Amino acid sequence: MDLSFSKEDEAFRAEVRAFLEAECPSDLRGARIYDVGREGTLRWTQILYKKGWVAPSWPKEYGGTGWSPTQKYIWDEETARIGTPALNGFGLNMVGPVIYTFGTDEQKKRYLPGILSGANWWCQGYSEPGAGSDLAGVRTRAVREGDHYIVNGQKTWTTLAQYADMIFCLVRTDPNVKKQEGISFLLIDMKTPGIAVRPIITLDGGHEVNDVFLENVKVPVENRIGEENKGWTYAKFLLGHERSNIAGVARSKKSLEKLKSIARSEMAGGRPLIESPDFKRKVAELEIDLLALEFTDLRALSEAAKGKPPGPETSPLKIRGTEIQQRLTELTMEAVGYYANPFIKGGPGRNEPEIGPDYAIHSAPTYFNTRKTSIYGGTNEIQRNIIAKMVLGL
Amino acid sequence: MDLSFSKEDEAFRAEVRAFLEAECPSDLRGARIYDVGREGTLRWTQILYKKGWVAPSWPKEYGGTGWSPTQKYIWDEETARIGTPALNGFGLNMVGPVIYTFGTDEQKKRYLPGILSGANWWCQGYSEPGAGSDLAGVRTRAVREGDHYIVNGQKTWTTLAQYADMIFCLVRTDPNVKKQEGISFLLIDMKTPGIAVRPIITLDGGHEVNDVFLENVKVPVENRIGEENKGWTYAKFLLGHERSNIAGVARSKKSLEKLKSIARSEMAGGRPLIESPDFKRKVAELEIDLLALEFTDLRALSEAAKGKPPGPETSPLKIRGTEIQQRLTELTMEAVGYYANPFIKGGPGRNEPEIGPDYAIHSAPTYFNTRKTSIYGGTNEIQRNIIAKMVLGL
Amino acid sequence: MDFSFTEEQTLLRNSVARFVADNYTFEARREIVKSAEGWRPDYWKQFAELGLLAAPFAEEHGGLGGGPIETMVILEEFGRGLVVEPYLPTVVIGGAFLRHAGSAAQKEELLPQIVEGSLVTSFAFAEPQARFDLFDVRTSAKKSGGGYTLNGHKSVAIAAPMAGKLIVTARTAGGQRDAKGIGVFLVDATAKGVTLESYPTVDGLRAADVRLDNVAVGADALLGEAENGLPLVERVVDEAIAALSAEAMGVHRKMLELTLDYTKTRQQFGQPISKFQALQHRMADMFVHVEESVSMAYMVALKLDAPEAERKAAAAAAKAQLGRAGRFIGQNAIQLHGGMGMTEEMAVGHYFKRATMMNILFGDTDHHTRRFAELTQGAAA
Amino acid sequence: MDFSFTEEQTLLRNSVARFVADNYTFEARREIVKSAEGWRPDYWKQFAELGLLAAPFAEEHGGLGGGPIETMVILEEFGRGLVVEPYLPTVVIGGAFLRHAGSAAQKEELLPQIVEGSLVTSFAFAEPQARFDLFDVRTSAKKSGGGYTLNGHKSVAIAAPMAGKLIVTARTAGGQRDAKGIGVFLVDATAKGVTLESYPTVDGLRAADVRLDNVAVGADALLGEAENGLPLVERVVDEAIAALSAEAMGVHRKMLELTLDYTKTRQQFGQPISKFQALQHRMADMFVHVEESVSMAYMVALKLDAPEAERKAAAAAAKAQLGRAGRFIGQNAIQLHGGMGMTEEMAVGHYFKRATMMNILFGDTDHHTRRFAELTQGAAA
Repeated sequence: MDLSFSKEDEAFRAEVRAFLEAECPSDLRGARIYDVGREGTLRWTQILYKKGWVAPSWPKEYGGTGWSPTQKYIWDEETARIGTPALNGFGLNMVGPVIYTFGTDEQKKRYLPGILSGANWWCQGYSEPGAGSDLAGVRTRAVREGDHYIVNGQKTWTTLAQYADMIFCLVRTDPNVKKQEGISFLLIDMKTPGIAVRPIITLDGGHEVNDVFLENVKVPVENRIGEENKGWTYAKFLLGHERSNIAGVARSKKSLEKLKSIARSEMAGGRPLIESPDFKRKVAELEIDLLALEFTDLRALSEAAKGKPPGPETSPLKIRGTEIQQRLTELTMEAVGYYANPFIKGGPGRNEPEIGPDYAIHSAPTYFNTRKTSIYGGTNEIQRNIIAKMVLGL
Repeated sequence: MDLSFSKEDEAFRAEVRAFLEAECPSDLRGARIYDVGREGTLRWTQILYKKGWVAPSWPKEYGGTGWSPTQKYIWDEETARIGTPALNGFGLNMVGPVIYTFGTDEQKKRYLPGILSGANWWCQGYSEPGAGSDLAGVRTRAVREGDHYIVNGQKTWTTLAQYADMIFCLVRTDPNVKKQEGISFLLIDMKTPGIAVRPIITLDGGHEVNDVFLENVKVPVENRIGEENKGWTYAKFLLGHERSNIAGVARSKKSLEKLKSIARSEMAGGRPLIESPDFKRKVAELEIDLLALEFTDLRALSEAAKGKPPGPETSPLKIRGTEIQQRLTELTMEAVGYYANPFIKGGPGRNEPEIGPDYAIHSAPTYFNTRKTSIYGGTNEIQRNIIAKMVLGL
Repeated sequence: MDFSFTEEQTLLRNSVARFVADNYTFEARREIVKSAEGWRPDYWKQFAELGLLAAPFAEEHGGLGGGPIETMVILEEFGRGLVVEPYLPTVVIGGAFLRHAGSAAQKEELLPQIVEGSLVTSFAFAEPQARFDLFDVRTSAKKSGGGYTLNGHKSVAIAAPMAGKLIVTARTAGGQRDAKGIGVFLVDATAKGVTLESYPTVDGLRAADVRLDNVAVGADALLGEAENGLPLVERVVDEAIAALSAEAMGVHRKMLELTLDYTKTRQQFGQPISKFQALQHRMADMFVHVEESVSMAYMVALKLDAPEAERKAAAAAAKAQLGRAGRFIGQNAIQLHGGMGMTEEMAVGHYFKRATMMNILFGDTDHHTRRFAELTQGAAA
Repeated sequence: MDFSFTEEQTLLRNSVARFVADNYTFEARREIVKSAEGWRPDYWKQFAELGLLAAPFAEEHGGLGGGPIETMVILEEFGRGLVVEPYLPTVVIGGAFLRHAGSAAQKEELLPQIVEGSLVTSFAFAEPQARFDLFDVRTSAKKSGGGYTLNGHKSVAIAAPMAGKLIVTARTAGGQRDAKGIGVFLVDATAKGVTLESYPTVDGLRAADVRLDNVAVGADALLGEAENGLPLVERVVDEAIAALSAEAMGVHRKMLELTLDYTKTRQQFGQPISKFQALQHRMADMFVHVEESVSMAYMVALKLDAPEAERKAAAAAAKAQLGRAGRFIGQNAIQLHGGMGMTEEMAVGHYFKRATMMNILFGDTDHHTRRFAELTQGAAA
């Protein structure tokens, strides 16, 4: 057992840090995807693309970095430290790996460059109304007509579909077999006639997710990944991939630092809030939880570095990771007291005169929004089912 | 809505308090049933019996007080305040009401006086090994032979069977019908040949519960309550009765006062423990919980006073009442620090020289023992099932 | 001892409930919240007609002579409907200041305006540095001429954008965190030197930060004692907490009901999700919390006229519990609604947001738990 | 970065595990705990033969040169078996005092005795008024002649009844709660003026309150600096906490395993209770806590040689977490065992009692959470 990083890894960290400090535009640091929008995301994607660092989890041959799990871990730490904006994960972390693993040469050539460069924004067509955690219950139909499929149905919870050029979809190509067996995996151009996007406003007032309606949408057969009716295999592969960095330790550490700094400027009982025994304790409890999560994550990383694929053991990372993220946003809201209450639209620094401190402005909406983390990606109840059945054998 | 007690009730409270202060022997106050034993319990029972106050929940005609629900509530408060020892509840609160409700005149004449005077100690033969919360799964067999039943089987978790003169038992008299339908309710003399009592030592090291083995035990048919195979009806009646005072508010208030007084004498950080912000908060949270429980209990009392029988709404009282009792014992153990660790047998004041303060001696065993409260009498999980099904209609 | 409602109280509840059912559907409320004004002055007039604005006042001022139980009944039903009109700032808080400390002239002038629905008041007490300490007041009131000159910045005054009068705490003597030296002033919202920075709140109300820049008020603007206003403020805030507890009871009950309804109809893996035991137990725990909220709402209403220390402890306990319960019930209500719970289209999220903000108003669970500890752990009992 | 064990460490684990499986069945342990001595000196000799008593010491003193990971491996397996022999007081704590602060003479004399199994030590540090503050020391050490005279009362010294040497903290200068002025002394358990009031503990160990009445010790009894012993004590206690965390990891894992086994066989309402989703989710949560205990045990072992502030924070975090996790896992393990969990005949209760008492030893969750806060919330990061 050994906690230290190798000399090579430390050199790598120094290189990454220097690059990020030099190249990450200051207006993008620490900003939410809401605030930077598609334009800001693209700007940062381009910088990384030019450096060749846009796809840390991809193999070198497809334009990835070929980094080791430890290097990826260092990358996560350093990007969180500087607060780089999020990338289009649906392309880079989801459909990209599906395409280079299961796609044809033609598909690789056609789609991977746009994912890497940021030229094409992807969104995900998995969830359907009423399906919830039952992802295999796909009802969107795709009927083969010559060299096309005709797709009809509805997808929902589609994140940032309003920016998207492409959507990858699970569709039902055979309704007469077991539900997992009649699914196919299609790549669909969002400009195809028959596609309509309707915003879903979430309880924080934000527009992040959408309904996507598909009405007689014509999709070329060559846009199918792999075999017809085998889509569930690719979907499961992708879900496994989605779990990487599920704990979000580095981002939570950054949020914790921000919380402490807020608690140093807020006052309580005539003293800085951080000195109030209750708040002090709650922050300490959370930091201890985060330390435990970090080492659980490092243990998983150590297994991954030995080549062990991620399994149901990642469920505790999802549960505790999201609980900690939720608690962080809750304590941040608590810290600002009455200034959690005003509902100010837009980014920080945009209102005149100012209502409360800048850090207070999104504290309540962010808390509300973060409730989603224990729901999306398999609810925490589903994670407990997975632990009970797959890990504990109950 | 009105919180105040009537003048009559206040006069009643004064009378009760004066009586208890004058008559409750000082060596019995605040003592556990372990410490006072059968002798001490009997001494206190006799005092109440002579006063006519031994059975607050019984109707007057059978030797009860005929008190209103409010008077009973005041009685609970005042006895908790002074710390009177527990009585033999299996006689007074359980089998007594079954006998005067369903028994023959002969049975009433024969058993009620001994219950009231304390001459006969009763225990309960409900639980069986492996049955847990499934009380209707009775396997102890009673086979009719002439004017007797021959009883064979085993009962378990039988509280204080080592003191008992009598046991009331659920026995199976018809194995060929639905499990609730073939049960009878028998009163059995513990001196009958074939009965053996084996102590169960609990994890606190105490002897409170027992296994009771019945081997060819001959029980006169006249000892059966009500009809053959209708025993489940009487058992359910009794379970409803058991729920009264299930919240234990008055006793918990007393324990809370004791906890505060301990926290005033224990030191932490060079100051009394009660001034430590963490402990202060935990005590306050508990006291707030107890206040909420008290008013939930009072609301139920107000309904009872209008004649509404207790129903599944008592389940929250059981859940929160036991959680609070457990938390009280836990905080008491926490308060004493290292002196929770020594395992000193016997009552307070009996060891020479003294190890730690008197109040510390049983703090850990009491915490361990109190874990039972969320298990016995229908686990808190069963209570949640009851709420889900009977109250929420899920 | 008795926990039943009188026939009059039941009639009152029915009339409020009917108003809410008829006028405060989820869609209707969304329209109100989105509107430019953020409230329905015509509804306010209907409250006046129903006698709701008169409930707690003496008959001589046009009131109906009701007490804490009547307020509780009204606020619980308002909670169930997430009513946004400024009943708490005006009738409960403004009314209480006038009832407890108003001069005969102030009462005669202002109470009838409240009763008839022509006056809305807003309580501007919070300050950026004060967090939840009512006595931490930097805003100054300097004697000048026969009256006072006010200067300062008040945070997040609920209903200020629609108020005719602001009720402002200001320091007349002593240092920023002294208990003594606080005065309470009635200030015209349109007075010279008063600036409102108005905004909606995350739970659908309207509020403003109030800046006072050499605002001149007369001696008759003072409510109660010039240098000893804190006990008055504490009393009024405890009454506001009781009313808020009643509203919370309504909100909490509604969140449980919405969750029961949703889980009974929502199908997953071939059955309603209400059939999953883990979710059943969660809802059972929500029910236990709801029962406690009801108990605490009753408790604090019944203890408002108890001796000061008991009243304060009751309010602190109720506020601490409603914060905890609102968090547990609300977070689980969202969780059990799943993705749907995250959308603005479902009612549950709006109740959750209100429950969350109610925890902050007048001090959160931590603040009141600490306050309760100080009130109950002092000397040996 | 790597979390795997070396081959030697795995062999060590296997040998300890085999010893526990062969000699520490539930019944065998019950006999040991009930016996007059409360431990098995012959097992102690076997520990010596297996090299366990030599693990952390330098080769020149007969040791095997192991580090925190070897201690962790041994203690985890001891935790799984609820081993009661005084490994923690003797090898971990006594050994650490000698390793870090022993003079050449002290090491040469005493370390071989520990290694060969002829010396048990007990750390007598707690005092009735001190709660968990290591620096709160009333016991006095006055210079007299060439040595010191000790007076005072030490609470609940684990293993004192079987110890040859007591390691006693005493005040050489300053006031009762001063950080400076604490000395650490080696005292013969049979020295004149030493009185032990011995008793079993609720978790099956033996301990004593120690009274020191004009106990004379030589100058060579001092371990480390006479008036600056606190940093030494803190370091040793952090190492003890790391060892205790490893034991807790074993105890927590075992409680989960026992609960899984029990619920899979226990039938209720016609099926194993492990099939009830509410209980499955409870066990899933227990598993999450167990994983955290494992992570924290690794974490603190790996940070024992880190800079002082980081080491202290690591120990505080681990101790706080193991207390919380032990409580959650233990209470639920009992609950899920139902009535059977309440009996002395089931193993789970004994693990629960040990987990509960481990929370108290060297300071409970509250104490260490506060300590962690002080170490991590000081200045801007």
